[in-house]
Amino acid sequence: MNRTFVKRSFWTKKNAFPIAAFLTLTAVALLAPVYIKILFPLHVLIMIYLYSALGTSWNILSGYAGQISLGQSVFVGVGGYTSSVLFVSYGVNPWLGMIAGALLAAIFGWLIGKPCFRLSGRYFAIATMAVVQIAYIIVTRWEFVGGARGIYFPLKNWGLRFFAFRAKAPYYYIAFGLMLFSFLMVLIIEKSHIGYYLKTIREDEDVAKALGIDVPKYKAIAMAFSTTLAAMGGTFLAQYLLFADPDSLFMLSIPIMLLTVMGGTGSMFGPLIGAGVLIPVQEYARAYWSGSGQALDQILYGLIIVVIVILQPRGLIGIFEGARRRFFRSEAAQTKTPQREGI
Amino acid sequence: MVKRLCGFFALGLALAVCTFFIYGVCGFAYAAEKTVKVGAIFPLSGGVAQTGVLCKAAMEIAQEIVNGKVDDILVPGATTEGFANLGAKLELVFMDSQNVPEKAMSAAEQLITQENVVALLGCYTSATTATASQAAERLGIPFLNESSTSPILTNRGFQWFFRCTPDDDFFTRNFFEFLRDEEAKGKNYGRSIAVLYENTLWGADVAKAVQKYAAEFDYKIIADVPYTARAASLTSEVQQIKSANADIVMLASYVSDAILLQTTFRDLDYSPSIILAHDAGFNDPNFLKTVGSAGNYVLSREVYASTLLNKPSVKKLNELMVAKTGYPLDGNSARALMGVLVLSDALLRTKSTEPDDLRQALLETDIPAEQVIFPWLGVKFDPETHQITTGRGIVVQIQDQNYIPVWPYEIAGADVLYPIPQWKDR
Amino acid sequence: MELLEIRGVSKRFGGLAAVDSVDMYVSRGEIVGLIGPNGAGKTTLFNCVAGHCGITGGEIYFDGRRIDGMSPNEICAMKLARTFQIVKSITRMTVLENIMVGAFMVSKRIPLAREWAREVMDFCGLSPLADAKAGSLTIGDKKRLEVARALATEPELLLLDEVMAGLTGKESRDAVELIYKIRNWGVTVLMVEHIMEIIMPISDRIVVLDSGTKIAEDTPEKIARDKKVIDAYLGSAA
Amino acid sequence: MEHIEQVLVSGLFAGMVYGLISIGLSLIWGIMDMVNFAHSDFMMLAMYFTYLLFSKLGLDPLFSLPLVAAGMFCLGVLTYFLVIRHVIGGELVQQTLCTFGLVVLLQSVAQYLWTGNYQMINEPLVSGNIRIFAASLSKGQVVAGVASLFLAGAIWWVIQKTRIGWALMATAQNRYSAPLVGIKVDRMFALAWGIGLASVGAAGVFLANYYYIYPQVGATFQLLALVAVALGGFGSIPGAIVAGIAVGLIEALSGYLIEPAYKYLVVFSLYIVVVLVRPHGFFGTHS
Repeated sequence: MNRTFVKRSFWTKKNAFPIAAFLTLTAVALLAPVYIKILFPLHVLIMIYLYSALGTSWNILSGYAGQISLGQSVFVGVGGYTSSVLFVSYGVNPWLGMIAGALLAAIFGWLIGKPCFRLSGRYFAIATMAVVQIAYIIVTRWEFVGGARGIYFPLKNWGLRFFAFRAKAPYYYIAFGLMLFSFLMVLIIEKSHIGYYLKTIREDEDVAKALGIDVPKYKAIAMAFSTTLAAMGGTFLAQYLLFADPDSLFMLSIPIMLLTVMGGTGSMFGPLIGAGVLIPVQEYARAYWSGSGQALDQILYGLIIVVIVILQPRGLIGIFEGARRRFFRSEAAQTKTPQREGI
Repeated sequence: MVKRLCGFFALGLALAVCTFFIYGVCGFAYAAEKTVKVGAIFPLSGGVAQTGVLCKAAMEIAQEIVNGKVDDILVPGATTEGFANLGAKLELVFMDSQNVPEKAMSAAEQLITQENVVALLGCYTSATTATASQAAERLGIPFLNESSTSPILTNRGFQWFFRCTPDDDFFTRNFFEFLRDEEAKGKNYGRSIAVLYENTLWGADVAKAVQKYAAEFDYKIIADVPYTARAASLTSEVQQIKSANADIVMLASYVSDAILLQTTFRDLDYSPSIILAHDAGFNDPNFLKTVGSAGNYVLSREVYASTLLNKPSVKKLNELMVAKTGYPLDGNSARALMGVLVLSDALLRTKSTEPDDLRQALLETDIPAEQVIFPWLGVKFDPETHQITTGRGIVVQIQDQNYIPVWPYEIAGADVLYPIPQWKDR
Repeated sequence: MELLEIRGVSKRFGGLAAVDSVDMYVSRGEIVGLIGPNGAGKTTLFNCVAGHCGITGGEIYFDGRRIDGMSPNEICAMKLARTFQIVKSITRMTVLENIMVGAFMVSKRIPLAREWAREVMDFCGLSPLADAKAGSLTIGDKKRLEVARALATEPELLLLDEVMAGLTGKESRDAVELIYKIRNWGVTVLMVEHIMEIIMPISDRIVVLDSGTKIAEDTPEKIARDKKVIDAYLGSAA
Repeated sequence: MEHIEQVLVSGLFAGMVYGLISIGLSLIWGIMDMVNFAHSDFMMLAMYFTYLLFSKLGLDPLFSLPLVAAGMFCLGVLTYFLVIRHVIGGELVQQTLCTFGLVVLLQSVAQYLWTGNYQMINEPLVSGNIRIFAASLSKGQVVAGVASLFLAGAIWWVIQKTRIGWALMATAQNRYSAPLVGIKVDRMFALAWGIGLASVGAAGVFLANYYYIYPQVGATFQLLALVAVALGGFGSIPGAIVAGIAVGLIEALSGYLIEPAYKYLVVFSLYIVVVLVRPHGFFGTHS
């Protein structure tokens, strides 16, 4: 069987519009810090980018590979703490600390994954919940990493070398970069056989095995991608707050999952859309309503989650998927279910 | 494939950017008459919400006093209406930290950049104070902390951070001074100590301070028991303290565990001869209201005690608080109220609301003792660490559901009831 | 040495012997039919061969190498593919993508895998449905997709588990034709089937199982007249 | 060595209450194959109802038990029809998201209605403590423990011995073929939620006797109940009780013998070890 194939060109007219949209919006996003002088909207955007990256890390493991984890925060914590301890106690450049944190988190991911992947569905979810609680208790009692007091970053050295800045703009660009990196990771997965294999594993492990997929290996690959990304997010959060304590790094599993599932699991931009809606709602509602101390903003937040999961089980991306079909009507026309001419 | 990819990215990003524009635009509030805005960040939801809400009420009372003309309360800012030197009134802007460090920081940033506050007050829990004060330090705005007692907050070398409450180190030393004075009066409470503390930031600091001063005053720590905050049951912890049977039991918990501890003592029929509790949970009005008579005989360190009511202004403030919230003033809300007054005193003396001028005014603070609602020697800040130097803790004992000061002796309302009777004959 | 040799294989679930020391072989290029009444252990034997469940006795050799104990994906890598009795298509993927998952055994690069999948798809006559979601197919097309997906892994031996069940007359005729094409392509077939008028003409040899034991193995003509087989199906006259 | 006795006895009784809390969770999980992460927050609501009945109407918790249980039953049915019905068909991810949404909603509504205050029923009928062997225990805890066993038995009897129980079990076995024998599956799910919340409501009433009440009290019991159910095997009521007691004992013992801060560490690590060895818990059926 000779295999010939034609490399489809990328720069065709059909792709012109989306590429233009992508470039303009990236430009707008990159110019935003120059024009927006008020810090709070910048903070909200930074949180959107950060939680998109963290959501993508959860999405790779739970959205694509179908292993629902409620303990993603362990890897965020490991990443954040590794870089913080290395930076504060040993003066290691946080960027190296971030890489070390990612490696350590990947190892942890492998250690936790190996036994736990034998568990299915609910049992895996609850096991991961127990794992993050165990990690939280250990870190709170471990003096070397500052225990319950957390780690205080000395506010003397600023600049890229120390990953600490007075102004918000550098954080903004790093967060944006982190989000793009997370999308790059998803692209690598979707553009390679790994994506297909993970989706098969999510649908039915028996079928995956029958088609020659080494299921534990590919689950471990998904875990590696997921933990690396989560750890980098943890390092960014620690450097952004210039403070690392168990509560701020080990209690993020549920928020990360919520906004990703709201956005739409198993799709590249689910986390971004989920974060784009949920984070502003949370931040602004808290800023303007919470003063009364009656948790009005929390009620709104809870209601939104329940309502959206009922109306849009596939996540908000379902709405855009619908819109995309209607919008690109021409494309939709071609793929109406064909009449099968006999063989 | 490419079309789907870029299309979605465009939509997702557009959605994110435009949602925050909409919120951002409608977020600007307009202040009608000219006011000096001061930000206040407190945990108004989550585990310690109730304490935050009471502090907020106390600070609103202080705001009314500063803005209005009140002559029967002898406190800074009472006799003037607002700030004559700045031609404006005080406006407190509250924000909820949800007791989450990251949210406290973003609240501080929003108050500074969007509400343009001239100074910040807050946060009650040490962890949230840490991140909020970092934001203030980065943006160069004075931050006056009124009740977080973790020592680390004032040795970070911050320029803009001030604290007008003694820290755990100071309070713990007070306890040991109290024990030494009691011993001098012939009452010997024994030399062995058991410490049971919540393993949060604050609890860990208290335990460290106890170890330091136990060595200095030569007491022996025979049990050091940290426990997980908000535990489902504390029986095994109390059992461990019971089996250590130390002469003195020291506790450090926020209010939910303080309540559970006291009821567990009663359930396990264990009453040590003396309990020294570290502030926070045991002074919270909720504690006595919930635990009732079981709370008797507990000794706690405090800055405020209702029997200071003989001071006229404290009596009046307490009435205002009861009228507003149904709760009397307690250590936390009183310090929040005092924080507003100290800041107002500085605002009255500052040349302008520029951060440097306000900081200079704060450094020069020297409020005389009689204008302070606590038994302190006044309010002065250490030029280096900006920690209050003239503060003094007092020790109170709960005697038939009432906080009675027992030390220092000059303001003591009664003698220490010792030893604590068994549960059956209470 | 035969392509597939099953020597004295048995499989017990607790006390029940689903498969009881069965001996059979499949040689290269053959179509072997495996028949027997319901509960005879046909699918269990299939699962044992494909590695989905361990065996409690005996050995299985494939192309001379012992495979009982290997995991399903290793067995698939050794060119032994299978389809499932209850159709298990990956619903959220399109037909082409389903086949591509199998095609990745040939090459991990997407363009190559896509082309090979397209070839197999044309071979199985599923091309018109290329971009339809697998979930939206008819039962006949889903079964055909299972076969195509298994074929995409370029197997030497293909295990077909009741591919004809539930098909209309026309669909089963198409399926029979497809099996001939597969055999002519050089793939050996071991299939389980219930419909006699389909399996008899198509198979070179027939093996009959009844409650876990092999009761006959011969050419279709002899099997049709074998008394033990008729008794097994219709129940003994006595 | 009466310290150990004290720890064991209080651990045992605490475990019984954990058992009662996890029965409802195990029921919903078993019958509807769905994990209700908001389970312990419904218990918080029941505790507030008990407190309100006590403080407003002076109704002692023991008497308000039937009232609160009935109220929670209706709430369960209502929650099913309003919210859960739409999510039951969805994947585990949708169900998890929905129940966590309920967690946020319940806690914030409680905070809105009754503020963040710590409430407690002081001087209920069942107060003071009694001595069992060498251990002294609050009466409230003893009553809670004993009643939990009794209620567990009652629910088990309903499930095993009554027609409705069989219908519930049938739906649990296979919700698609259950209608073929005339079972209205929707009604069964509503019933499962009703019984589930009624049982956790009962646990709330007993707990309110001796435990303080505030909006976040549910969080402390959430993972303990989940671990108990997963240990006991989903859908099995005896499993939930036995696992609940095991969790209570492990918590008390490890708190006393090792270090209190590590007691939950021991509970969760043991859970993971057990679940890896027996993926479906003590009594779980292999699905």
